[in-house]
Amino acid sequence: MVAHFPALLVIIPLIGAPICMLVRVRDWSWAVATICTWASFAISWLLLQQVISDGSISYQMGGWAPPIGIEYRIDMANAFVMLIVTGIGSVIMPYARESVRAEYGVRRVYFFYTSYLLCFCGLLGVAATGDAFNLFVFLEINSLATYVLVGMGKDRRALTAAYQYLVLGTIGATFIVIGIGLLYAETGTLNMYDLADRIEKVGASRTIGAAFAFLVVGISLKLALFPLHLWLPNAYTYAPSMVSAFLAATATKVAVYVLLRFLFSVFNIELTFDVLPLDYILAALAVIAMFAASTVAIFQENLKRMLAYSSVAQIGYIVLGISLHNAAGVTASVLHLFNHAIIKGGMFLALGCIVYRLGTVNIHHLQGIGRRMPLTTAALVTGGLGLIGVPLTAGFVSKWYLVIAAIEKGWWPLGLLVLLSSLLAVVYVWRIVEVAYMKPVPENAEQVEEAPSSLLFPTFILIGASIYFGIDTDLPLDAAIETAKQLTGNGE
Amino acid sequence: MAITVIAIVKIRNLFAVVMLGSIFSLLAAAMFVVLDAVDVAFTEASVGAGISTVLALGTLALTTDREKKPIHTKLVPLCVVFLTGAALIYGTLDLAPFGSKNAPVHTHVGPTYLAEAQEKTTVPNVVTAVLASYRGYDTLGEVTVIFTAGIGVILLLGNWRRERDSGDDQNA
Amino acid sequence: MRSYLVLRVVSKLLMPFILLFALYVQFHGDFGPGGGFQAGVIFASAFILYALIFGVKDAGAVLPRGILRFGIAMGVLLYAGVGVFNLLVGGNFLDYNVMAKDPTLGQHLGIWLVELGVGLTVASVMVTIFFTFAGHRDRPQ
Amino acid sequence: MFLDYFNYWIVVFLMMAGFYIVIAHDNLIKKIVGLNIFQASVFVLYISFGKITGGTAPIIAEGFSVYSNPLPHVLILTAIVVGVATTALGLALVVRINEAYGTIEDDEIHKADEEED
Repeated sequence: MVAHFPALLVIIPLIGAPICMLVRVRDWSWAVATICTWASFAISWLLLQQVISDGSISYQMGGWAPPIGIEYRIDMANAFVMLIVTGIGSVIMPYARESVRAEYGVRRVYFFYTSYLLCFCGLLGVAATGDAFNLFVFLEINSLATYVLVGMGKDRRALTAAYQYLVLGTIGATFIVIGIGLLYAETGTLNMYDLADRIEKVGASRTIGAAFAFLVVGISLKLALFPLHLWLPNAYTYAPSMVSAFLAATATKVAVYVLLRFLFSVFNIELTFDVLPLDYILAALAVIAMFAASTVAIFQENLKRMLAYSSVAQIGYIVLGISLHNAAGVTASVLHLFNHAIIKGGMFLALGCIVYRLGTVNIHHLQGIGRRMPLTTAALVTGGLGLIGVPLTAGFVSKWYLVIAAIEKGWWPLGLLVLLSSLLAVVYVWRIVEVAYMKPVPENAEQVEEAPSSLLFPTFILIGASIYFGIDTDLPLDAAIETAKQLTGNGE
Repeated sequence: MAITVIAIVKIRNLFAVVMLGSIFSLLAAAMFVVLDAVDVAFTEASVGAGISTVLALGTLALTTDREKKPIHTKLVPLCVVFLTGAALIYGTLDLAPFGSKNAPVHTHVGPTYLAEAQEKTTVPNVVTAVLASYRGYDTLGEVTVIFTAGIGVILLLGNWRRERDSGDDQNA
Repeated sequence: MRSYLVLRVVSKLLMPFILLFALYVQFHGDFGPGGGFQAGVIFASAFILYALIFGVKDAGAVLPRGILRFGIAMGVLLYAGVGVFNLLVGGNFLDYNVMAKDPTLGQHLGIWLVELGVGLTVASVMVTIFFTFAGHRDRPQ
Repeated sequence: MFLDYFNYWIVVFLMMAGFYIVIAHDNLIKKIVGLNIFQASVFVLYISFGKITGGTAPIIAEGFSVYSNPLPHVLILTAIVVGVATTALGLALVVRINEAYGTIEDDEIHKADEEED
């Protein structure tokens, strides 16, 4: 059975989805979804151990040897990313039960969990596959499920957000298909590792260049890199809380992984960064994202929207690390990917608790929330400290490595810019603190209790993890270093 | 095909636009036949010209069939489109000429299917063999995509009130 | 639309042929163009035609929603189930060679089964989507 | 030279026309139609890669020895299905948007949202 883990990881949620739809009883469908998520988490944990001890694993779908058949290739990079995805999913599922019931009514719930499982399965499929076209197929499973989940929000703007995401996401996916098609026409293969070999032989032709450009633009749309981020704030703001948390913590992270995979594994580094001035372009966009999105975040009234813009800014940090394209930079990126997933996931869960009690996250309605829901607010603010990068939080560790990497590369002004943009994060987190603790509770405010423990507990697991990994950095750091070694070593 | 597309850009009556879109699909299907892809042509004709059109017409019946705004050429999108098109044409310049036997597509991977598919799967239609066996996992993904779309449409448009009355969901 | 006698008779006459053609495409996909997906669409189009002529309500009586939803889920389960079965009897996921004693026979069986799964899901989803769109208009506001 | 690539360039033109419809138009249904055209053109591009001059459809039969490459056909079959799934979902969203806003023009929806804020 162990040999089949790479397939099972993706297949379990895939089979869980129709079962979830067939059982129809709300709690059972929730149970099916939870069990599938936890099983995937266990498998991805075992896979990571296996990769650490034995190196990368190849699994041949249908028993056809690649490049004839489709191959799953698990190495450090995707084992780590899948661990993040399944881990976040596992924490969120217990939360989902109450939260979904409150925000969502009771009637469509089993379809909701079906969509969630499909979304989950799509993300894992994208991360696990070693075949370029298979990546597109699973990307679309994930995207379609995401459009559905976003469209389930209560506000009517959720519908337009989903539509906007659908159009932009499909354009992105089509760009990726064009890129893959050009690569295929030039090399005759779809397997990523076979592609890497053959691209090296072909060298820098105009077709490869164009394919590369289309792939990067398409993936950037999916990961919401600065000028292409327009779909993200709306989608995160109006989606149900549990969906916002799951998406914010995982979807863009997998897109980052895909970018890493194509930049470093499929195209070799020399081609990527020497022929095209991509490092400068990415670095410039990343810096703009860090500043512009953080500034916009400061002026948001809706806290979910504020966090969404903050996500765009955080993606800027991750991409900045990639643009340095040395081992230290990629380490910082992967580390930040992990830390940001935990922090943002935790913060969106905390906001979900507030929505559960108050029905709104507009900053004007949250005066004195620190006294009304002390635990939730404490979680939210602790997460905010992580976003700023205060020492002893996970956010500090990854920003530290990012600054070091920039200096190592000789781009020390970038390190300075990272610090400066963190000040902007101080401003928007301070706005939350000010409203939550400094303002009096409005007199006509209705009595609210603290969120129920089934919501609070998962929130605290993620927030607690963000502190824990700020102090004991071994696990993510080792994984990040290994990943970076593997990715940057491929092209040399 | 080019004329159809330009007409779609210009015409404001959405009914006509949808019908032209359907014609476009049929023309694409004809082109697939010319290019030896009979399976694809079959699918494109039934899906692009059939199902999609029926659905679009259904949507028109539920909404409206006039595009309100007068159409004027917009500069920014036009620039974006030209840039993308130029990049694509630039990309095709290094491709093997159309129909060439020596293109990498025809020397790597592809011929293996043609050479061994019938022997190993007993299916003479190589497209079916590759679809269901060699790349069967892709097809599983494809079925899942359709499944997702079905779930999504039920969730978005389903008649939930009537369903509760008929006791469809035990927990309702 | 209920008064168009010619349409009603013609469509009733056409129905069996369309369904037959769908089955032909489904099972002849190994030898000629076609396969589960195309067959599913044709199969669905027969019911869409029926719904257009006789109204969605009557068509819904022929194919109740419960059966359709069951079909949607079963198609995916059948496909994935074939894969898991192969995995249990010792092959890789979706490795049809191990399904029968003779690998080529196993391949043929596997392809036949998964095409059936594809056809089932596609037909049910297409009919469901159409019914849902068409039934949406008269839903209580 | 010109004839060698003419087929590709026609496809590029169609593709870009579809892309233009998607990003320049405000009407939500027209955007979906544009998306369809954009994708269908990409499909033609893929199938063009697989064509061999003088080849026939890849169904093994006696009397033919040159077949076009089946792999692009398979990929595009999958992509067509993905396309129709996206279309169905997009149209369902359009119906719901029309119910919620009473319009399917992008700019009018934006106006309605701004008034609400």
